[in-house]
Amino acid sequence: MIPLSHFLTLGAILFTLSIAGIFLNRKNVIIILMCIELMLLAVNTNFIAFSYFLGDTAGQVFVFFILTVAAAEAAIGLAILVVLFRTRGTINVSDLDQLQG
Amino acid sequence: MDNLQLVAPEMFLLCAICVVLIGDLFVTENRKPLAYGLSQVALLVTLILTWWISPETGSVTAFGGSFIMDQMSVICKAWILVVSMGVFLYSRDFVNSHKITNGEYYTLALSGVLGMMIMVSSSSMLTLYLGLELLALSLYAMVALKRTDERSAEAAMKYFVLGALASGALLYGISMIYGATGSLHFDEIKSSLAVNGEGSTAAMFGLAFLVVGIAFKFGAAPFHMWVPDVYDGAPTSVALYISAAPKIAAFALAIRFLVDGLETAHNSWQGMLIVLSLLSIVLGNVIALAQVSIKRMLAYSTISHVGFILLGVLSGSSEGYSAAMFYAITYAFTSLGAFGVILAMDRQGVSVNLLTDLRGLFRRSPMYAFVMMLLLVSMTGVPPTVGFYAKLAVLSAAIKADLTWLAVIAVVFSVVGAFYYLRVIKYMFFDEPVEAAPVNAALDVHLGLAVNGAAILFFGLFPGLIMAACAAAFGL
Amino acid sequence: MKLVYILTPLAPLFGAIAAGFFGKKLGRVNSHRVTIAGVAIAFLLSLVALSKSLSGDGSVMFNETIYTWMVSGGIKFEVGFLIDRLTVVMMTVVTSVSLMVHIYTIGYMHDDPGYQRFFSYISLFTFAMLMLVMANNFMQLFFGWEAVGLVSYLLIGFWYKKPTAIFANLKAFLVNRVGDFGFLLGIAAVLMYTGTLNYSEAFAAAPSMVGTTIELIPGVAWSALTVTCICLFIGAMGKSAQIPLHVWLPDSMEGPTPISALIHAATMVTAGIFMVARMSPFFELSTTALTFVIVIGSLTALLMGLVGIVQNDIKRVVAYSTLSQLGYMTVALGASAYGAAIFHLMTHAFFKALLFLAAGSVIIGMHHEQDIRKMGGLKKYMPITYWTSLIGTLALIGFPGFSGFFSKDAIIEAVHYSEIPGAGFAYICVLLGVFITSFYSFRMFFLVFHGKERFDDHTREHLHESPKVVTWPLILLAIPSVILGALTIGGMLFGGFFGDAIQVDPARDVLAKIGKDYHGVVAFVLHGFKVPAVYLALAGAVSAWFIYLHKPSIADWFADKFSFVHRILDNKYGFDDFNQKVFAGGSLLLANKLWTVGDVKLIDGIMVNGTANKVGLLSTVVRKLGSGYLYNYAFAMIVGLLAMLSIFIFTT
Amino acid sequence: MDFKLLVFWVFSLVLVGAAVGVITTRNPVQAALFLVLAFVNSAVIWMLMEAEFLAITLVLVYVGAVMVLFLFVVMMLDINLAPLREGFHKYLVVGGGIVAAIVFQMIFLIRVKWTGDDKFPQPVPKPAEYSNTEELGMAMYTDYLFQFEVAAVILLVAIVAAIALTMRRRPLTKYQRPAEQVLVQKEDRLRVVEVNSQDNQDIGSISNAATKASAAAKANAANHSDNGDNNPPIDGATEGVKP
Amino acid sequence: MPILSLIIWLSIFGGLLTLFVGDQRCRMLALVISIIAFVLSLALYFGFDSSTAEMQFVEHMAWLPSFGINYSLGVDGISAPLIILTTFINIIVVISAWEVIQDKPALYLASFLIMTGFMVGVFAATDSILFYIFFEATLLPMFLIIGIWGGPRRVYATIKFFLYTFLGSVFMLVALIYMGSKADTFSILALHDLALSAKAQTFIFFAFFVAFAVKIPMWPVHTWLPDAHVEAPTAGSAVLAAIMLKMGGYGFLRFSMPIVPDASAQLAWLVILFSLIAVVYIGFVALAQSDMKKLIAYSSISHMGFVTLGMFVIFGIVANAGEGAVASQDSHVVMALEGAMVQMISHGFISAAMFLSVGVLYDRMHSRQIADYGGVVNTMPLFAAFMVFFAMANAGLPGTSGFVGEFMVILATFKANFWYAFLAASTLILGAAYTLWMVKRVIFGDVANDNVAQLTDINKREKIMLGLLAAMVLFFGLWPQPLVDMMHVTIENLVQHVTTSKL
Repeated sequence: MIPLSHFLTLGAILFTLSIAGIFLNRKNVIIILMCIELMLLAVNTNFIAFSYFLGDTAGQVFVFFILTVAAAEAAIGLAILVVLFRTRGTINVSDLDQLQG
Repeated sequence: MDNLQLVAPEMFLLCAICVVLIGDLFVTENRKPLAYGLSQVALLVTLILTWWISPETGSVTAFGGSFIMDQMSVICKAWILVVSMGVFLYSRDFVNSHKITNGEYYTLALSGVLGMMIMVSSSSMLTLYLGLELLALSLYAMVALKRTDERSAEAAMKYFVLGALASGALLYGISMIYGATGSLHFDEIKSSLAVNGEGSTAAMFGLAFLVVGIAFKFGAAPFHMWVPDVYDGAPTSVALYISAAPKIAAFALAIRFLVDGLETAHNSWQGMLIVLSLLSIVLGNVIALAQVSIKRMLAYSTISHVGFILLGVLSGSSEGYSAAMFYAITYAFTSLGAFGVILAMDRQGVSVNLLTDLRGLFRRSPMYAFVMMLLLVSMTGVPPTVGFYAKLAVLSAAIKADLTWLAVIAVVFSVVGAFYYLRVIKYMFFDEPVEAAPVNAALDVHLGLAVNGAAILFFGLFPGLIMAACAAAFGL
Repeated sequence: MKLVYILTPLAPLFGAIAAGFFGKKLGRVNSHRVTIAGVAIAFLLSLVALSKSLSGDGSVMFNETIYTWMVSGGIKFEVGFLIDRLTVVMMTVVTSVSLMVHIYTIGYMHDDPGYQRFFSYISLFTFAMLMLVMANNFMQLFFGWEAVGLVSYLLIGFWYKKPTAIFANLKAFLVNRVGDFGFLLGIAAVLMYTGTLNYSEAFAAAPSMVGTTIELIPGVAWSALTVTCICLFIGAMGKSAQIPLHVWLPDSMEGPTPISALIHAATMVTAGIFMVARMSPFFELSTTALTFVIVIGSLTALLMGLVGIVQNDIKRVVAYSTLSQLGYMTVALGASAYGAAIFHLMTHAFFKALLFLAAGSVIIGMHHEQDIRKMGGLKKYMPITYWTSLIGTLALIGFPGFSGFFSKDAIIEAVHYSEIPGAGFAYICVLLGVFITSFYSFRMFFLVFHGKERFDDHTREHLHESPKVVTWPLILLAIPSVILGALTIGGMLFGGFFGDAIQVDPARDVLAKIGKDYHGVVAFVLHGFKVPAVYLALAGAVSAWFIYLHKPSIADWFADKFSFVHRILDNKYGFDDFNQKVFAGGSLLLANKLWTVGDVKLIDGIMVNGTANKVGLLSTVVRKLGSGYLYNYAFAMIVGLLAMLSIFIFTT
Repeated sequence: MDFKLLVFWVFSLVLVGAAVGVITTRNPVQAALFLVLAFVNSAVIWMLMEAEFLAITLVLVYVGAVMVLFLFVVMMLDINLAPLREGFHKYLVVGGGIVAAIVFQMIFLIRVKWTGDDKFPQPVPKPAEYSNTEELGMAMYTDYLFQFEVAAVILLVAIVAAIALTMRRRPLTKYQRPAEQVLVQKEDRLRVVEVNSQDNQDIGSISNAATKASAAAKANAANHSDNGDNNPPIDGATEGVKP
Repeated sequence: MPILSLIIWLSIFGGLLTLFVGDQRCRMLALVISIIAFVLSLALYFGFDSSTAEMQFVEHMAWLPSFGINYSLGVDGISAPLIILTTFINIIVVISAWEVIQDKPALYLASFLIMTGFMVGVFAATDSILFYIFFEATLLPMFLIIGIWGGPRRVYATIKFFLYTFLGSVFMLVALIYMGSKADTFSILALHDLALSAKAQTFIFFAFFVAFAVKIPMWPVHTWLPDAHVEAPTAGSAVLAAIMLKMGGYGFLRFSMPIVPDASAQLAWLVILFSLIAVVYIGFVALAQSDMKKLIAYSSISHMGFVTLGMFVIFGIVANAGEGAVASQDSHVVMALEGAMVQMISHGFISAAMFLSVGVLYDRMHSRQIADYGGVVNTMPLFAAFMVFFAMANAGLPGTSGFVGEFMVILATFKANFWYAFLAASTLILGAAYTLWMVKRVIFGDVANDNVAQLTDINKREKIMLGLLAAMVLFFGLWPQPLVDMMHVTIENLVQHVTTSKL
């Protein structure tokens, strides 16, 4: 049998990897967006694991909504990315330093 | 009460959003103000509805306990709506003159308001999360709404990435708490934690992530990095929007999670909030000193004020919560006015970016200078403005919680803060203007700012009016 | 009688107010009329008080509170009068001299634009001085004390355009303030140990202070009485110009001559003497304090006389003579011969006023030339001045029979008899002082009135005797200068005249010892020839004649041979230079350093602006945290998250 | 070893590997593909937890829609690949350290501090007729009705935002104006012209007028397309004059 | 009749009204309002019952019930004289601005009127938070006054002024809240009876100390004052010196000493040390000044040193009184406190007068440098008379009010320690030195330059202004009894409080 902590550990590792991705990546904003998706995936895994072990649907429902929101988020994120690319001609993370201090 | 009846304000607002969205498509260019008018009417009606259906006392829940209507939510909603009306009023001319797509601006702004209303009224983590995301997504889009401006796009991108990171953390926390308590509803979480001490470790584990999410929403250090960049990069009208009502929503977010849900874990989150509060007050005030851009200055000032709000929350007493609420409400109002003045000045194609752009405002338009001064003085926390009572209340709560040392540090850095507020007053009053033309805002903006300034003073003389409501919200 | 006492000081005050505030409206003549009337009334009333006092038994005639200034913490601060023999003598001296000076002023200040102002000031001075001498408590004493200082300040600087005058008045005020500083502490001590400011109550409580000690330096116990008395005496040193606080008096000669006569010779400077006499119940209880007094007094008497020899300004010579005479009085006080001190004070007031006014008369005649080297042979031009000056000079040197003789001899005898430590030294000093006094007095007298005429022809043409309004006061003052001593010595010194006003420890009541041998005026004069003083005085006069009239080259020879001594004397022992450099200069230097280093650099520079700058610097550094890079922001958030987790882990 | 556990290990290892791939690869297309791999793997893991509906949704929605969207954008933006910046490795050490610390703390908390496994016994197997989809559907449209609505609003906002941000009217594009087309009257389109057939010159003038009218209409259209929001005069949409 | 409220709100609303009537009519209106306020405050004197230490003219109204903050006013023997002083000085201020201020006179006068209201509030408040509110609120008008109408370095000065005093007062706020939470009330009188541990007392003492020491100001936190004074317009300096500094002294009497008596006793040496440094050190610093206003500013600090000295020296006196002595019956204790109070009132008149005198010169020559003057008496004899008179008062000459307080304090101090008195009495020399030296250089001497030669003597307005002040200086110099009578019982009661240990 798979204990709950396995799933949680998996979620934790995924989560950490995704945040590592966010700040290790210096080149491409789009990969950062992917990392965010990955992070949500980790959270979803957590939820489903709890839902499964608790025998409670609420967790799965939550995941459903997270998926919805994630889709919306991806849409807006990409839209912003497009705007950014149009105005700046780059989506290099290191180039986003006009605003500082 | 009927489920639907309870969410009537939200439903109405949703319908109004659709009306504004669609209506805007079908009106001709010279009747664009329609969107503005509709939005204002929508907010007003929502406000009336909110009062209409608010329960006399206690709380009423709906939708299986995931939606709650209590004193706190009513007050917060009312203020969110009032502040948003002000936001629309002040930003109208800016939106028009800066060619920001009109209908979308109001649609998104109203959606944000809807998100905030859902946030303050939620009694389950799911509702809260959805409300939060609704607000956040609207804000991301609004920041980028001035599409030709690269600063705006950059700010939006930063805001988006960091916001997503924060909401990811928040979600992770929610998942742990859900796992530990088996419920998404705050009241059940609370009772579960009270009964079952064993599960609390996981809940606390989740708490750390939760606090990250809350702190980000507030803009508390070290999760504050987005604040100055977004204030700076976003169109001023959007910065105004972000700086005002969402603070109230963030407060509600904190209260819902930390108090409604995890009050038994007060000892655990108090330590975290102390760190946040301290860092916010120190960093906010210190960095604001070095700012030359007025929006960035206000951003850092906001961060420091968030520290004070957290100071009230972390006291862990009803007094503290009501104090924090008072602080959040009045701060939203103050910030509204401050940006309002900047927006009013912005109109003649002269953008107001630097602090020095305010030079000689007193000689140009004394009324604006005075209003701005009152607002800044209120932010400084000098009586007889309302800002003083806000500080008094949170300090009082902190001291009662035996955190006198924290209060002392807070006030010392508020003195540091006084410097940069004074510097603005200095520019306005003691320096000669570069151009002599008076600020020429529309009559209603003029009036609104006057009322805004007067209210700062009025509530400075009679703070009891709001304070009593805030106290009542927490059963005091 | 209460009304009389109240009116006595108020009459001059009224005059002062009238002339001061309404002088323009009143005009010159009316101004001097009203002030002179005020002083005349005061004089007459003083005489009334004097006569009543003389007819009494010498006990206190009046000791009442006129009005309560303030009551604080049960301590009464009042204005009240204590009228006894000591007071009436002082009142009479003050008002009479003042009256003379008022009259004299009409002539002396005739053309001065500040005519009314001047009258107002001197009337005000009379008021202040009367308040001082009539006081029955320390508060009022201090009030009068400071008030005469103020008027002195105003009068020395009367010619405010003259840089030397406004320098002198500031100096006078400040040096006086140094004295007042001690005086105030003395009063504070009295209040602390006796709990009252009223004379009679304080005096009554004085004996209980014996044995009380105060530790000024931890571990060293001082007698409270000694400290009190020395503090009080420091006040007297300031007012009565004792070494080292004498420096203001010569400079004060920058004021108009009537002022020099009234304030800086006859009355104000004697306030210190009066005060110590008044405080005799305290001083008598502290031998240390008396020793201090006598040493200071004898030093003043000798050293200041010596300086008088080398002065060439006519008024300065008189001024140094005054200093020297004040030294005599102080010596008398130190020897517990308070009566003698007051007696000398009285006689001195008249003959010194006379000398000053005579000097003023000369100055008028010489058209404000004050250098005696540029005079000579004035005898034939100004006979009245000449004769009155001679009387004054003889009185000053203590020529037998003149008033000065009696008082000075009494002091010398008193010192001779005194057994208090320092009396021996004092005796030598006062004896030497007699010779010196005589020497410089006649030096001046001869240089001014005899010998060659050293002035130019223009001066000679206008040289004539002064108007009546000047000469009459001279004559009027000359009379008491001659006879006053003889008339009053018996009564004042040996008849228990002062009654309770002056309390002397019987063990050292030197006057009583002299009194045993006193057998009338004539006997006293004859007795005078048995002691060295008279011969010393004559010797001084003869040497002055020899050196300055007979063989003037000797003076130059002396100046050459003893140039070192001459220079010391010329520099007045360097007191002025020392004060100017060390106190004035040092203070300014210290002030500048405290300001530029302490305030500007340390407090403002480092503490205040330094902190502000540090915060600003911190700000510019910390703001770099907002690098603008997304990954840095995210990184900060992660660190924050780590912190939150750590807090959680380490607190549970 | 339990089969399920084996499946878990295999898929989760691939999942972690894919995740590492996402964050380390320089090529966004590769990253997207790694992400797809991760999604698919986690769908399997979700299956292990009997969340069939969500697993399917994940594949359909994410892999099918969202990731395609990502790829679209990647392609559209035509981003050139740049080498990793200098100092990346230095940063990696610090960043890696922090990340390691967090992972360590999280796992420590989950596995050591919070021994919640006994608190969560293995769930009882569901009956055969159990439908995960049905149960979710039931919950969704009853208990979570309100949240469902909110989610709808979120999607609306996303749509509005995405359009508002990205849609741009190119200056030379011509648009139809349905409202105006509908509102067109006969008089707008048709002009009856008196024609004098005998006069050649008249004919010439008519044809002249017709060409002028059509030229004007074209100019109008061009003008209007400059600024699509302009409200053109009604007759601007005429198609010309019929002779 | 709620006289206190009337004075406060009449001034504040009067100020607002002044702002709105415009620059033409504002002067007359301001004058009328200030006179009415003064007349009202006279009622405090005539209706005052000096036989009781109770608060009088009490007003009480719940204001912020959730915090236990009340709008409660009242006066006793300590505050009533200060209120009257405030309203009096306000009249002088209005007169002084009459034709001098041409730039936005309405705002100028309004600021002063509003500030007067606040300052009266400070002295009248019997609720500590209300006190704090008024205390802080006064900063703002002053900030504007210095900033808008001030001299060339006004920005530096006014920000320094604001931050300095703000920094001081925030600590007090924390202390007040702390005590409020302990006592469940913010009533000052209730705080007097609040039991506090030694440690808490020490902390509270320092919190208060910082606030009031900055305000008074004491060495070494005094440097804002010279800057503020120099840059402020004449009336601003006058009010600053005459009233605002008194808030610090009042605070010590009202808060520090009775609320934390044990800590005060324990740390009295510190305050005394600072006070003596103020007297001596600042006296010297004043000597070095070349700017008249700066000189007077330093002189103010030095004089205020007497106030704090008089207050805290009582602990030394009590210690010296020995076992079994009843402090409240010790004449020196009472005298020291009364001396401090009298010194405050008197300094109010004298410093205002000095600043206004300098202002009179400044209005004519636009210079405050001593070196630019000389021989003013030749062209302005009447003014010179006033100036010399005020200078003498500043130097503490008997017969002027300046003497009374210093005299009392020095007399009382002697009982605590000879050297305290010794150093304190040195002001006799230093005070005279810097004041009269300035007078010598400015007033006396021959006409220094053409500018001085063209000076015109003071006009009727200035005569009235200086004359009023001179009259007050003289009055309290010749008859301080009414003043002392008014405060006597209150002071005795205070002594009782201060000398009763709370431990």
